[in-house]
Amino acid sequence: MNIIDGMKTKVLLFGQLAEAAAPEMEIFDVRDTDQLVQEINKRFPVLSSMHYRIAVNKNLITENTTLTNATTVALLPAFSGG
Amino acid sequence: MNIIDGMKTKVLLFGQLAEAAAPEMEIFDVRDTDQLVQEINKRFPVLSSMHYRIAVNKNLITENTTLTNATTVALLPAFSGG
Amino acid sequence: MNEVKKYKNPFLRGAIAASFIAEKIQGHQTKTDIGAHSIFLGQVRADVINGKKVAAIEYSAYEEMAIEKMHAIREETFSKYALTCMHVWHSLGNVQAGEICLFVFTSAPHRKVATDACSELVERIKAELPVWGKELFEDETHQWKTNQ
Amino acid sequence: MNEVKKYKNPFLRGAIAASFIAEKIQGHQTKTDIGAHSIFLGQVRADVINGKKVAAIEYSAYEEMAIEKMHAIREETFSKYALTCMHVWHSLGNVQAGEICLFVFTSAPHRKVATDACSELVERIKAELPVWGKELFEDETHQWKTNQ
Repeated sequence: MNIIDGMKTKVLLFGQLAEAAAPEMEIFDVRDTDQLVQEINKRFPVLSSMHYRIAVNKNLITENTTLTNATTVALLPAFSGG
Repeated sequence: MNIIDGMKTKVLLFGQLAEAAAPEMEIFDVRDTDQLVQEINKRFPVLSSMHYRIAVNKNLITENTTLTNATTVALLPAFSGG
Repeated sequence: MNEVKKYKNPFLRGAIAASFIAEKIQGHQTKTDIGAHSIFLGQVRADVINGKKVAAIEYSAYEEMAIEKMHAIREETFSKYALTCMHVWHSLGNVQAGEICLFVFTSAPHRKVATDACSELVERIKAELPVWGKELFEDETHQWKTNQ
Repeated sequence: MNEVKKYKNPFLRGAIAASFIAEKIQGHQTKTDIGAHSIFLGQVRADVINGKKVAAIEYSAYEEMAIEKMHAIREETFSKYALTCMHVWHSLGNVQAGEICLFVFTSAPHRKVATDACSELVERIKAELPVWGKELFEDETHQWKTNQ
């Protein structure tokens, strides 16, 4: 799917990111994770200085990743369970 | 103490040794553990083919050890706790 | 999302009670091929940080991802170790200092398999599960926990 | 002999109940410097040997020597590892297949100390304590257990 017009990405934030910004948000019309991060940083500048990993549909990614419609992206600060 | 006449050594046996011979016995007038083992083997020949370690007053010994009066010697088959 | 349903959910609300642990141990006494159980329990420490004492940790998780990840860890651990049983429970929400927040339980015919698998599971859970701890101080301030 | 009295006695008659384990875990929740508990449980296996199934193990010990030895192991383990607590219980007498015969419990601020100490204790208990297990088969014959 390459529908860009009206494409919606659900973003989940956790831990200190959720606290600093919001626990979730919807971002429209971004093509990939780099664009998504730019958009999020515009809305919540505080996030631009915070460290996190990104999961796309629950899989951790390590490089810029193309987004399709109805993708869920999660911003994950360092895990501290146990 | 080097009283040999009337000297008594208490011997404790455990596990399969106790089962094959007796759980305890008293041996008189033996000077060291080698003599003690000879004496025990005379009484219970079955023990001469069995493997065990010896503790003198609860300390494992690895070579022939002189016995004094009122010593407790224990014959210990391989440990199998836990 | 429905696929998640078939995976075991390791999360419990609040602290893990000693009676819950006893119940799980008891439940394994019918499995008479087990010779060794290894149990790890994580307990919330009342650490003092800059003069402020931790009263509790509030745990949150990306539950859907964590459940899938825990499933993968479970499968990999069963492939690697000849375990009879493996169970993991992790608290969500508030756990007071002194209470138990993690319970990892492995069982095998022989001890080395059970203990090695248990240790590896604890390391992987702490490193790989998307779970976060918020350390709540007695003065109602907080900081985000970091794992060593 | 009176000196033995001051040492902890690790022996219990019969099987170790899950409720006893829960009680000991519960008892450590006031110690808020503990972050990790490691527990090892030995359970009697219903091994089949030459077609005969183990129904129970009957444990005996040279108790006085074992208590002294356990005291020495305890002291050495506390010297080597920064443990908060260490407890060991071993059954004497009959323990049925599926029941628990050994309970080793270590606690520390951090996990590696607790788990390393627990594993080492289990190895030392099996190798160094004068304890013997008699495997009782269902047909009322028996054989003496050997440790691996």
